[in-house]
Amino acid sequence: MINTAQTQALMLYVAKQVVASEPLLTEADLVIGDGDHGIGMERGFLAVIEMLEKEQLASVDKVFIKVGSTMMASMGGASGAIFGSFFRAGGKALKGTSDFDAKSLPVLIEAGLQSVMDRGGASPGDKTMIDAADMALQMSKTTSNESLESALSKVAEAAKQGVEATKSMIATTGKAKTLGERSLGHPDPGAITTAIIFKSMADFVKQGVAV
Amino acid sequence: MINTAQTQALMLYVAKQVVASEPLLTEADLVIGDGDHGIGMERGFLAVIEMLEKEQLASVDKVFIKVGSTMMASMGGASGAIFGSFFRAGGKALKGTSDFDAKSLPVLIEAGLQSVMDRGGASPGDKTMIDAADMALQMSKTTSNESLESALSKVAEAAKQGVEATKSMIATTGKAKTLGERSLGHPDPGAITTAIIFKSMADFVKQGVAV
Amino acid sequence: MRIPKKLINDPSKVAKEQLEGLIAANHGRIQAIGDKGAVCVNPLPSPQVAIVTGGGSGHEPMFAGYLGPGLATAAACGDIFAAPPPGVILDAAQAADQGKGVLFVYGNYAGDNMNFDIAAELADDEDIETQTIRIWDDVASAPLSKIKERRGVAGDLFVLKIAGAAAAQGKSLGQVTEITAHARDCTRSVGVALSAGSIPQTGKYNFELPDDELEYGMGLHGEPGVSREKMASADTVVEQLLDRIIEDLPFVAGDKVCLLINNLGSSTVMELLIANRKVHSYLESKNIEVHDTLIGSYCTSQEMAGYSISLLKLDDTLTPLYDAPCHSFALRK
Amino acid sequence: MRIPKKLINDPSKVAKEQLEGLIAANHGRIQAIGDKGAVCVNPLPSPQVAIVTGGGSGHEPMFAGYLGPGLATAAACGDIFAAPPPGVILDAAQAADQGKGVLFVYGNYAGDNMNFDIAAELADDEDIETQTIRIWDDVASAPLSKIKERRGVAGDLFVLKIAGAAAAQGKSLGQVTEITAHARDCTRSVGVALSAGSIPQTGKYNFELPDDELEYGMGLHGEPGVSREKMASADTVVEQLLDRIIEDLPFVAGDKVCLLINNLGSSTVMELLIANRKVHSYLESKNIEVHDTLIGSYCTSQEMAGYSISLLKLDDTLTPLYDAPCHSFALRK
Ligand SMILES: Nc1ncnc2c1ncn2[C@@H]1O[C@H](COP(=O)(O)OP(=O)(O)O)[C@@H](O)[C@H]1O
Ligand SMILES: Nc1ncnc2c1ncn2[C@@H]1O[C@H](COP(=O)(O)OP(=O)(O)O)[C@@H](O)[C@H]1O
Ligand SMILES: [Mg+2]
Ligand SMILES: [Mg+2]
Ligand SMILES: [Mg+2]
Ligand SMILES: [Mg+2]
Repeated sequence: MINTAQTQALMLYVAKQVVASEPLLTEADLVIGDGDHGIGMERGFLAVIEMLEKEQLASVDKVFIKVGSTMMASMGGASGAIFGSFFRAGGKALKGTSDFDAKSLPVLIEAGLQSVMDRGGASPGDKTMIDAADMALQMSKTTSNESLESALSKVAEAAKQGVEATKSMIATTGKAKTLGERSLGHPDPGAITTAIIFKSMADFVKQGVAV
Repeated sequence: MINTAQTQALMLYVAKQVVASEPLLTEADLVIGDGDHGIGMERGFLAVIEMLEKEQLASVDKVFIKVGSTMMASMGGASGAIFGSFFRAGGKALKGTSDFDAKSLPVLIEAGLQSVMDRGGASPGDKTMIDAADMALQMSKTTSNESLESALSKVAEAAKQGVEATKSMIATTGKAKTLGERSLGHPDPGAITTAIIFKSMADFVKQGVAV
Repeated sequence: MRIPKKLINDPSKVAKEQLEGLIAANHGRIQAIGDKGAVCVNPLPSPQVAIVTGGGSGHEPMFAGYLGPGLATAAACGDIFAAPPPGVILDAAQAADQGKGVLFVYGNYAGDNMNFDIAAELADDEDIETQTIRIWDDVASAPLSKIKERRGVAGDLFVLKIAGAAAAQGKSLGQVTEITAHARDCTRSVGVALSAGSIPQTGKYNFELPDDELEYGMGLHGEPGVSREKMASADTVVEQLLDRIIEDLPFVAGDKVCLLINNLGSSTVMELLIANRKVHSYLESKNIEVHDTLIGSYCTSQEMAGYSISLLKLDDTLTPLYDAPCHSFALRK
Repeated sequence: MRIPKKLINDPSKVAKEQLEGLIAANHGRIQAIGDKGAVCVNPLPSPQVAIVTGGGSGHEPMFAGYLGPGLATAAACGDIFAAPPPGVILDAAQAADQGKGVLFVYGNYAGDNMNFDIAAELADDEDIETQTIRIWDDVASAPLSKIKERRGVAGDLFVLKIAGAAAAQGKSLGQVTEITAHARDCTRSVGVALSAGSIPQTGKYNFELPDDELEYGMGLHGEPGVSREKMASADTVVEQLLDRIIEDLPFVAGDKVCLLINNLGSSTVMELLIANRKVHSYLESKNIEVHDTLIGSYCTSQEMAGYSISLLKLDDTLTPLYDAPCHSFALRK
């Protein structure tokens, strides 16, 4: 369990990790998209870093909402709308929360995911970030009684499996759509980002920066 | 000494040799010009071949005049005007000639060269075809009492030396002009063509196709 | 391996700087709204429905190059190949709205759709009425049965031209929307690429094509097309492209069309003209009349080599709208 | 090593086929005169001095793209990078002449000069009066003291625009010649290249530039420029180009100019716009007013990457002529 300030620190750490992953995400989007996913995530999370370093947010939900709206305002692209919606909607579902724990996880992810599906019309199996987020969601539901550290490490692992799963999917949405069968074998860039987000959360908590 | 029909055959042979030299002339113009000299000469002499294979010209002067006007009408570029003028004016100076011999040579070249200099305003030393033609002219004056075969082989050699001489000149006209000192070391494309023309004449006569 | 070579300043600022350059080129006829990529004509025309377009940058002169009388009213420009964020779209809509409503006209991409939809919700909060027309002219990007999954490419220009002309005539939002949808439904495009474009920030080509191959149906962001084939003659390639377009609508004998041969980036004007020669003879052989011909860089994909061909089928509604005058940086009639 | 990649048919027919494509794009407003490269507006305008231009092909849309009311009357198009033969120029002059005389306006190259001069002699035989204005706007190609040795590049467009407008006003051949000479004397250009163009028939690049170098002052046919330097930022490059132009005329505080940023071939529109941003701020800092801005592929060198900047200094004579309407494939006002 972490408090609001720690949650804010957690998201700052996540943001920095995603920014550091820009080259890897760019590579992935060059293969099956238009090559800008890494740059978009970098742009969005740089704005998030600036925001988080300046403001002091009042509650856990506000942290996630503000992360989401900052991304939505700064990123553009499919991922700006997708990840922005994810964090905004996920945050709203945690309304009034001042402690972030394993129980918060499925609430955050479920609401975020629903919002992504409502916004973009895609479902699990369409080779998007949804596939990573959905695996993370399923896992988070079974780990909601564990410690945050344990839950996050399992959720991160599940998200990573979601990335793996996208390799054997044929894209039906986004810029990879027209690849058809040629998208087979390649992971979805947005799914990779999703896995990095959960992995960074897990690492942050595990490194005991705050537990 | 060759007659009109043989002169026509000679120019047909010359035309084919220049056409075959296109790659070499292109290379030379790529180095210090805009790369089109070979193509232009090919275009011009292909038109000459077509003309010479169709028509039967009445006198030696008409052969050269018609070669010149065909080149002038079909080639364009600096070399269309230059080589067109050269043969037209050279031919006109041989008015009424029905035998082409070593005496005709300086007459042809001198009038041709004068016309080129009048038209383009360049002089010997400016790194153009003039340098090859001028060396050829000087030699032709000293060989005008020899056999056509002997005269042409010396004139061809002189033209080749003219090409060599252009290597140590700095271009002051045409597309190579702006190269300045960078044109040093490279031969002038039009001079190469001029040398090929005289070399082909010499070969034609030597091979005894007609002497 | 060759690396992209461009004259730019900070790679992360190219979208912003090109927009500043475009604004300067308009000599006061368009102005920035905020500093995030929204731009609007200046002054606004006499009250009419606002045509708001936009999308990722990197396709210059699309989209902001088409602002002006008889064309679009405002544009929202994202980063290179990235749809603009909702706030930027809202900026554009608010600047352009004259109380007659706003028509969003843009290419059909997941990113654009989502961001414009969010913007429409934000606009609704501000009591701005909006309608949306997504353009899906690229026949290579999905079968006809899934036309709503197709991408928007250079045909955007035809649709914007009609939308802008209809709005300038003072028609209502409903009418402009209907006419614009009709123009969209009468537009088909397809492209061929010889080599890739690159995003300045990545400094990498978006794909690699062997020296002796080309790709039919390549998307505007380097999305793969329908087939890679050996290089062929211009006439052969044009024929293949037109075959695809013609059968799709279909365009038939007696039709009258507007033609756009669009440079995807670094093809020579010579190649575009050689293509045009074949397009005209092909269409003539099908008894299809070409009413107007546009050739040039109208909707690019950075330095991608290749071109797309777009046809707009005219009818009594569309012809006078197409012929109506317009004035913008990249299109004047 | 990379090899040039183009969509063409027979490499030896590109000049002919591009011209056919251009004629088709003009929808009857220009017509071929013979089949060797001459082309003339159709119908001729009310009797006026004929403006006849031309030069080598491969620079599309220069020259034949600028035929129409208020611009050139006819053009003679040679093979790629080769001046047209005299007979073709004569064809163009004969088609365009309305008994008011013909003004030849073209770029100052040995090949063009000689072929146009021969054509002038042939025209004289046909009792067609001609005058000649050679354009030498490229400041990089010779020092100011030898201005008549400079090459003509994209600034040709400004000179043609003024010539065409003066002719359309019904001025005499003498007057049109004088005004055109004045426009030429008020025009300066310079370019920068990042990579080479190629002639289809050779299938080779005209020069090679290392990945990290650019060349200032590169000519329209790949003639070498004044210096090869390391790649630099767009702003630095634009500043260097403008420094050269400005000091040459010179352009000074209080001047009013027209600006052309011309794509030499395969630069992105984005790069041209980024250059424009800097050009405007530079000129503003010198207190030079930009009256109009043209940006795009106006005078190309096949797929050469890079651009040239041209300035035309306006005065009371030139401003109304520049602002006069014109209609052609590649320039409309
Ligand atoms: N409809 C959608 N639903 C969920 N995620 C999507 C959708 N469309 C795209 N994405 C995600 O967005 C990622 C691409 O993001 P980005 O490169 O920023 O977008 P763009 O396609 O606009 O370039 C994809 O890898 C995918 O995970
Ligand atoms: N003023 C001139 N006088 C004589 N020869 C010239 C002149 N200008 C150019 N040339 C010749 O023309 C040759 C170039 O021909 P070509 O490549 O066809 O012309 P262009 O420069 O028009 O491309 C040069 O190598 C030179 O020999
Ligand atoms: Mg992407
Ligand atoms: Mg040459
Ligand atoms: Mg994108
Ligand atoms: Mg040439």
